[in-house]
Amino acid sequence: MSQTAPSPFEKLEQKHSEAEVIATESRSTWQITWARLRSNRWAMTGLYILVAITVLAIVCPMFSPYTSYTNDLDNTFASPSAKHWFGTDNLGRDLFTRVWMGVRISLTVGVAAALFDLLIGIIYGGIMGYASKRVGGVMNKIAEMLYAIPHLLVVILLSVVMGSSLTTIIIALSITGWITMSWIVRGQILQLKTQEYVLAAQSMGASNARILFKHLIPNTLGPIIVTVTLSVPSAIFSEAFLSFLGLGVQSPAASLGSLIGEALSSWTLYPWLMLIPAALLSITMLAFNIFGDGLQDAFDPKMKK
Amino acid sequence: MNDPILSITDLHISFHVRGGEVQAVRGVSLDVKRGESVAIVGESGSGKSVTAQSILRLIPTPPGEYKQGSIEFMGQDLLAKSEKEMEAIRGHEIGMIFQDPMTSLNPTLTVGRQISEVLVKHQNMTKSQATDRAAELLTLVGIPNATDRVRQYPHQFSGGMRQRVMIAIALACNPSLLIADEPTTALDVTIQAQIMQLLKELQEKTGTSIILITHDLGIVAETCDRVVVMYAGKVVETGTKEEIFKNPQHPYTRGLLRSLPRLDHSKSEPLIPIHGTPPDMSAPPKGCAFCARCDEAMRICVDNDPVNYPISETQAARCWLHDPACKEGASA
Amino acid sequence: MISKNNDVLIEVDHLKKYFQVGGNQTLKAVNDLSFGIRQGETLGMVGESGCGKSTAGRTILRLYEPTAGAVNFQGQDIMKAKGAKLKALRREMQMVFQDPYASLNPRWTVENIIAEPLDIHGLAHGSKERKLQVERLLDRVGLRSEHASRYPHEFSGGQRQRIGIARALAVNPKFIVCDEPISALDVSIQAQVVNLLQDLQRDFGLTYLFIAHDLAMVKHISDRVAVMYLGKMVELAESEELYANPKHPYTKALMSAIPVPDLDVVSNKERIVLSGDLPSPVNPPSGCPFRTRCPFATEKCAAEVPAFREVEPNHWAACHYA
Amino acid sequence: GKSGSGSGQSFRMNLTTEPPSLDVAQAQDQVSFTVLSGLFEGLTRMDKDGNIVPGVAEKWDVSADGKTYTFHLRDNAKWSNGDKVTAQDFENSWKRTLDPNLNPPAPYAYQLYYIKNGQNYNIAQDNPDHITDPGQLGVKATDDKTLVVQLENPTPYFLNIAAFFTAYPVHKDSTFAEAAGYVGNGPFKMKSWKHGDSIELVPNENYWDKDNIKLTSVKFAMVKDPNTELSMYKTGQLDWAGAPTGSIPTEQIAKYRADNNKELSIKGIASTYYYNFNNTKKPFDNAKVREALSMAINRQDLVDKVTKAGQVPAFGFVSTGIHGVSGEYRTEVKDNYFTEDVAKAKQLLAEGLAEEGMTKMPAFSLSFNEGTHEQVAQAIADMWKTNLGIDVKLEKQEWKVFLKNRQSLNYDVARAGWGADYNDPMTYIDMFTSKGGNNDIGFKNAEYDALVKEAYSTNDQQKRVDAMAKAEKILIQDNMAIMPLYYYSSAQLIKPYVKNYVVDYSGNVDYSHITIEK
Amino acid sequence: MVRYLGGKLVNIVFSLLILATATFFLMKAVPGDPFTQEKAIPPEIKANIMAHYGLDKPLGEQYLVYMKKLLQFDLGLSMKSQNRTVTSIITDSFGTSAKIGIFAVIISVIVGIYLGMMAALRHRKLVDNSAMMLAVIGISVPNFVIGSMIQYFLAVKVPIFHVAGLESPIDYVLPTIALSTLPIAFIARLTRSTMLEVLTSDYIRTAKAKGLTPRAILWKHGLRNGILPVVTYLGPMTANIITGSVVVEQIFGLPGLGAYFVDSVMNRDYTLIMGITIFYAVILMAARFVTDILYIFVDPRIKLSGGVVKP
Ligand SMILES: Nc1ncnc2c1ncn2[C@@H]1O[C@H](COP(=O)(O)OP(=O)(O)OP(=O)(O)O)[C@@H](O)[C@H]1O
Ligand SMILES: Nc1ncnc2c1ncn2[C@@H]1O[C@H](COP(=O)(O)OP(=O)(O)OP(=O)(O)O)[C@@H](O)[C@H]1O
Ligand SMILES: [Mg+2]
Ligand SMILES: [Mg+2]
Repeated sequence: MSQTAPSPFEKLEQKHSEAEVIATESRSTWQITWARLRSNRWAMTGLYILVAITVLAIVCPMFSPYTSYTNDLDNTFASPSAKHWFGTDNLGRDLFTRVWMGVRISLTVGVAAALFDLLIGIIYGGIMGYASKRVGGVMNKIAEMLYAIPHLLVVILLSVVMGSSLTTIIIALSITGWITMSWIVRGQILQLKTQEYVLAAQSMGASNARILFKHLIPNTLGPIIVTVTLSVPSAIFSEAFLSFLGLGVQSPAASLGSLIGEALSSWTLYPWLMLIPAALLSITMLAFNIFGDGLQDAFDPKMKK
Repeated sequence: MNDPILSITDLHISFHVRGGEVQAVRGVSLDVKRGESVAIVGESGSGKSVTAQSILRLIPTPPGEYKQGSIEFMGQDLLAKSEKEMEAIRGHEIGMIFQDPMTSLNPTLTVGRQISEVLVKHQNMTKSQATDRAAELLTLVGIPNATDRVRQYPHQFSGGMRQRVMIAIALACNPSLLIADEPTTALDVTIQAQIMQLLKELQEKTGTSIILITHDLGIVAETCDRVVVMYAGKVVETGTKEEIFKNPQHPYTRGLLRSLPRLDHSKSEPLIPIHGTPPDMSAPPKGCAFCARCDEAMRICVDNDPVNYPISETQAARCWLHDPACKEGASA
Repeated sequence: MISKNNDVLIEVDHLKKYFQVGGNQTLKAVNDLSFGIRQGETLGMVGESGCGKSTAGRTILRLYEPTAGAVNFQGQDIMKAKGAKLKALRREMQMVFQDPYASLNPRWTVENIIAEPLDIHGLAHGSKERKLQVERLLDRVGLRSEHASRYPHEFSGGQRQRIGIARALAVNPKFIVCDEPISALDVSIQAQVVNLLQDLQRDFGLTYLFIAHDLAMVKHISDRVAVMYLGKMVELAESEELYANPKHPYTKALMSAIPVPDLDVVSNKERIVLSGDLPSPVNPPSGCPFRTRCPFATEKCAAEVPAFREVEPNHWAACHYA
Repeated sequence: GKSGSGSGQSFRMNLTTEPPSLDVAQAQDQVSFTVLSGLFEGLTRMDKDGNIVPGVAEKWDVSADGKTYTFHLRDNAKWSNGDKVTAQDFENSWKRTLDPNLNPPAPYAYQLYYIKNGQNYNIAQDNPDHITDPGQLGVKATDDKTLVVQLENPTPYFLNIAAFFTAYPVHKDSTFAEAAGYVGNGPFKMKSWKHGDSIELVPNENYWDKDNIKLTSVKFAMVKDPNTELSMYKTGQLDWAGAPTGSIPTEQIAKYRADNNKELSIKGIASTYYYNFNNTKKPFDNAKVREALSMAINRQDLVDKVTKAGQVPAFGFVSTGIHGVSGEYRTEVKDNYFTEDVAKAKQLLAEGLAEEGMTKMPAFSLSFNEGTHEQVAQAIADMWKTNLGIDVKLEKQEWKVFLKNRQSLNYDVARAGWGADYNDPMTYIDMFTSKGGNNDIGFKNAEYDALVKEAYSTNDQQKRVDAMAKAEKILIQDNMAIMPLYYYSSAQLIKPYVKNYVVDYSGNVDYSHITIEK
Repeated sequence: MVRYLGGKLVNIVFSLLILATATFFLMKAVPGDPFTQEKAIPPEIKANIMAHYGLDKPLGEQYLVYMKKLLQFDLGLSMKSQNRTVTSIITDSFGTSAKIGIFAVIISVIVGIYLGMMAALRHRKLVDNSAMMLAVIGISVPNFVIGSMIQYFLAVKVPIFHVAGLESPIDYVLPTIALSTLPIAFIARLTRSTMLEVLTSDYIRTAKAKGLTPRAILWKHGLRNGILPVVTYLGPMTANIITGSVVVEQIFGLPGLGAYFVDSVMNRDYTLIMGITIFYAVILMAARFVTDILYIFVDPRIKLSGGVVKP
């Protein structure tokens, strides 16, 4: 031990302020969620697939030499080839173009229906959850009854009133979809409204609207986003089901569901007609599902492990 | 009080989480002798529960990992045992009570069933024998009408009673060691007193060794023989109760005792808090973990982790202040 | 009924709060409370879990609508205030919560959290002033101004509790209800918060209703202490007096049950261990609520509700035999 | 393993759906008819060449004015419960069907309006000529074995009508909703009726001609999905798939045709597929526009490449398979009312639009219901687009919505089809009279109405056919009031061991004399 | 208990009345009527028929007449299958749907829970990943595709099963598979995620500290707690499955309620639409009711009076 060096046992000048520096960089809960999501290989695969599918759906029909509706009656049921990558259908239309248009339509239906659900669901569910027990209960009863009304009747009624179009289908799907969403929002709000930060806001004299829209709803966004992600595929599915019943989108436009539905009767002869859209539909579903699962994990750190 | 029934040596346990590795326990050594009750106290997050649970190998792996060290229980290394062998020890030779009696009992099974299954498992009892015995155990822990109570579910019990049920489960097979991880933290003062009294009585009856983890130095003062003080995954001081309360040797122990309000102090005397917050265990400091909060910190504390310095036969502290060189320097 | 001192800041008069629970049962969480809190004092409130302490605190601040009773705050009945008047009153009274995790909105930055009362009451003009005020408050509770842009989850429990206190201070209240502000904190951290609260009281002349489990801490911080049992107040006295000379058998039992971290005290402590648990507030016992666990209970206790009376000057108790 | 596959003389076909009603008064569709035809026999029958042969009636006399028919019932005609079939049973059945207070009223009652006073008895509301006494109806059982029928007009095809299911007798004690208690007089009787699932018929041991019935069982499945039906046929769960009551997916038929598979049978039937123009709406009120649209279609391509089941391009309205004077109407009166000609179509369109004061075809829509119609519509839209450069909005509508719109003239162009009710051109021609109940194109033409009236009033077949041919010419050649596309064909897959079946002019199958020759 | 049941019943009846009302007017708002058909019935006859069914009366009156009959439990005659009562159509077709449906429910519950449990136990291991992959695929492929495929491969290509019909027990196999893929997948995922949560709970740690084997912990302590969300899902799921799936019934040619409902709507068979809607609602509510009761067996904390006793 050298004499000149300061003694290792020299007392340190401790500056005690409670205000320690926080070493880590500041990250909002959103950033943390994103980081968690990014570290989830499965979820990211799902996300990449979704992005890829969306991009392809936008780009492919734009650059395809064919339109999705021009008939070529002399060239029906062509097998996949260099000219027609996915072959042609019963009217000689290029399946590649039609399939990607189908993806576009299915995605539009799914996303639009889910967003529509979201909008009504948040407002109705938010009020249902935050209102008094009695008002909330009545609203809930109303929702329950609406839920029990046969979907098919509503769809037919709508398609009559509005003509069978994409909008009709979207609205038809949302008309019952929002109920589920509002229940989820309600559940969240019921849980959150007993949180102390809500009480804190009350004690400061915050208005109900402020509490609902600034405190509660932003904190329900996690589960809501997850639900939306998972309700997109279910809307796509419902549309496919309507197509199966002949109530789907208007030809010559076709969704993945209606493409499959049309091809069902001849898929043993021309398997690509069904298998390609079915595969794309399934991949899309799969991607939404695993991405949604990943999101759920990311939002709910309790489940991460 | 002779040879240790349990002896933990240089235990290291880490958790692998997304952000990296949390070094929850970083070299814990402690002994528990037969019939002795040892208290583990320390800051929240200092690794008390992890140490306790590691004895029964209850740490889920992954994310947990037993990095090094040994846990010897009655001469056998528990860390070397297979899961099957551990099952024979859990609940049989070592019983455990957890902090929250509200969540530690299965809400869907009757209380009797939850007690009797441990008897069926370890004592080769039939179901009906075990149920009878469960009722006896309930009576033993002070629950009246035990024969009716065994058929009830945990939610029909109050918090204090549930903790009694937990004690009954832990003691059902007359274990040689009872680990109680904050058994009364979730309870009210009056109920806490009941439970602590019960534990004390039962220990006197059965001679079980006890490891009691607690935040409450009051409880330590009333019930334990020896105290282990943990900070940031390490044992910073051990000693008999008297030594720790009367003659604490680690600045953390001293700070802890000082920060407590006392009934015999008047309002005008301000409390003396320990400033700052404990270190982040995923990046523990290189030197003494308490250094940043320590009023007596020295240059050496920043980069060098102190070793354990024996103070007496029974007391030791992990602090540079007890380094002979330091004492020399101070006197010089 | 409490001495009509001029310096009484807040006066609680026959306050009741009942909850409607499963089916048509009534849970009498707060059952007829009357007491006053003097300007600048700290009134401690202790009692077993579920005895109605938080409910009392919240009802006084009218976070719950009371079932009956009045609360006078500087001559105004809080329970009758409406609209702008109520909002104005809210500026005078604030609350600090038990759970430092749940009481801060996890999606907001500290700045927004602390500035929320400023926003609600329109106290900060412009974002610059708002930021300045937040920094001042942060500084006051011992945090750094850089922390304003951070999120609650980045702080330790004690720090979070200080953020909660800063938020409560933002509107310059006169009265703060502290609902177990330290229960969730580590022993070594508790003192930080308690000292801060005491400093603030001294600097701003605050009045506290301090709810806690920890009797030693309550004694340390309070001028007077109220003991609650099953929705009712059973004893109220100067804290020294209460600890030295408890009148109600429940208070006595409570005192004796506190584990004391002092070996000298431990050895010569005589303990009253109560049997049984707190009865359900849905079906409280007849007469004296404590009689089912009271070692001294008589027939009278079952028949008559003991009045909360001044058994000695400034020492109130609700026991027939006090 | 497989069970229940055809053993012995068992014949299995698909009905697609549950028969809506097996009450002769209520039935009005092909599925019900197919089942009923096994369970009942009318006064007359149709043989495999479409000729009228005796049924329950052994013989009959027709008065000179063609308005009185006297049927003589055979002795040995019996109900399935052993009772004798009497002339009263026919009288009762017809009166029952025409009874306006029947529960519920018979929707197909108008099939008996040929009978004197039939309509006036059946229609009570707003009918000054309403009669309430069924005794005034032109049907009378003079004794057990003689039925005298008086008609409103001379109706040369009345013997056809007498074979039709609305004219079947009913047994007074019969129930109609379940197999138990169901009494018929046909070659078979009902063994079981599992609603929505299957119906099984077994020979009626009381049938007068039972010796010529070889089948021991007829089993009807009720499978809706064409793919499933085809799979069932392929795996031997059905002996007959496709028309008249089943269906086979278009592409699969095409495939069988391409493979020249002998099990596939394709036969033209008396049904026409056409498009309605809304004759009341601009610019479809202009004949040139209508002609242009019609001429721009390549019908051969449509049937070859889109519908693919042996349909025949149609240039007229009356379909093939309908009797004319002595032979088939369509061979006697050619359907050369127009030709396909894109250049001419373009010219006509321009002229027509100019007459309408338009410079280009306004936006319009083509409505249809779901099914293969969608493909036809897409093909036609594409042809219009390519050949005339006009865009049409396709509008698929739910079936009843579609019908409602079509019947209330709420469309521009709409898909339509018509199958013969009886074997005479009149079943088509009287549709588009100004007051015709099924005139859903808004076509009103006095000359046309007069010609129909003329055909109604005479018993001279030559005169009738001439009048109807003239009317058809007005409808198609002069006005193109509708746009004929093709004459339907019926496509069915029949196992090679199924012999002696009859598919009649309208596509109905007579399975009563089938033999299984494995 | 009686009070609870009484209250529940009043609630159900009230809900049904509202539902019936809504459906009635909705149904009438859809264009077309039961007697709209390609070959139009002459208007006079049609008027006669409409009058016979009371369809010529003002809507309000029709509604009152219908409700009056409904309150006497008279669902009337089908307007399409004229000779059959709505009740008999529903009982017949529900019989078929329920037969397959119950199988499918049982299979879904057993297989779904088993898969989910195994996945949770072997979290992040091969079993987990493959089970979850299967489940996601089950959710991602439409059932009409699955139905058509298994029909083609298992009944046409390799004729092991019948294409359609329900004659022998073996005929139940294909429809059951088609019906249960989605619920299996759903239940498996649900079970897995709740089990993962349950497995980290304190009482599981207690069980482990008692020395129980992982198997005993999983099945005795885990399952009952992990199953609550599944039970919640089970109510509506069962109601849905046993009332028939249009798709599966159509593909496998089964005369089930699902197909009838679609047909009834397409046919505007008013009485049948109402009948099936109400029947479906009753089944749904009954399923919910049974779920409520099941809760009590699964979780003793739940009382009939509703709500969980606060632990
Ligand atoms: N399963 C786990 N996964 C990740 N980290 C864990 C896990 N269990 C414990 N830890 C970490 O290990 C460290 C020690 O935890 P432990 O529970 O032993 O603390 P403790 O001393 O018991 O604290 P307390 O007094 O709050 O109970 C903590 O930093 C904690 O975050
Ligand atoms: N919103 C509510 N609805 C119904 N009951 C309630 C509600 N809030 C509190 N209670 C009940 O009122 C009683 C008093 O509760 P309170 O929270 O005031 O007790 P406390 O003394 O603060 O307890 P702790 O010490 O556990 O915080 C308890 O029985 C509680 O269950
Ligand atoms: Mg712990
Ligand atoms: Mg509280």
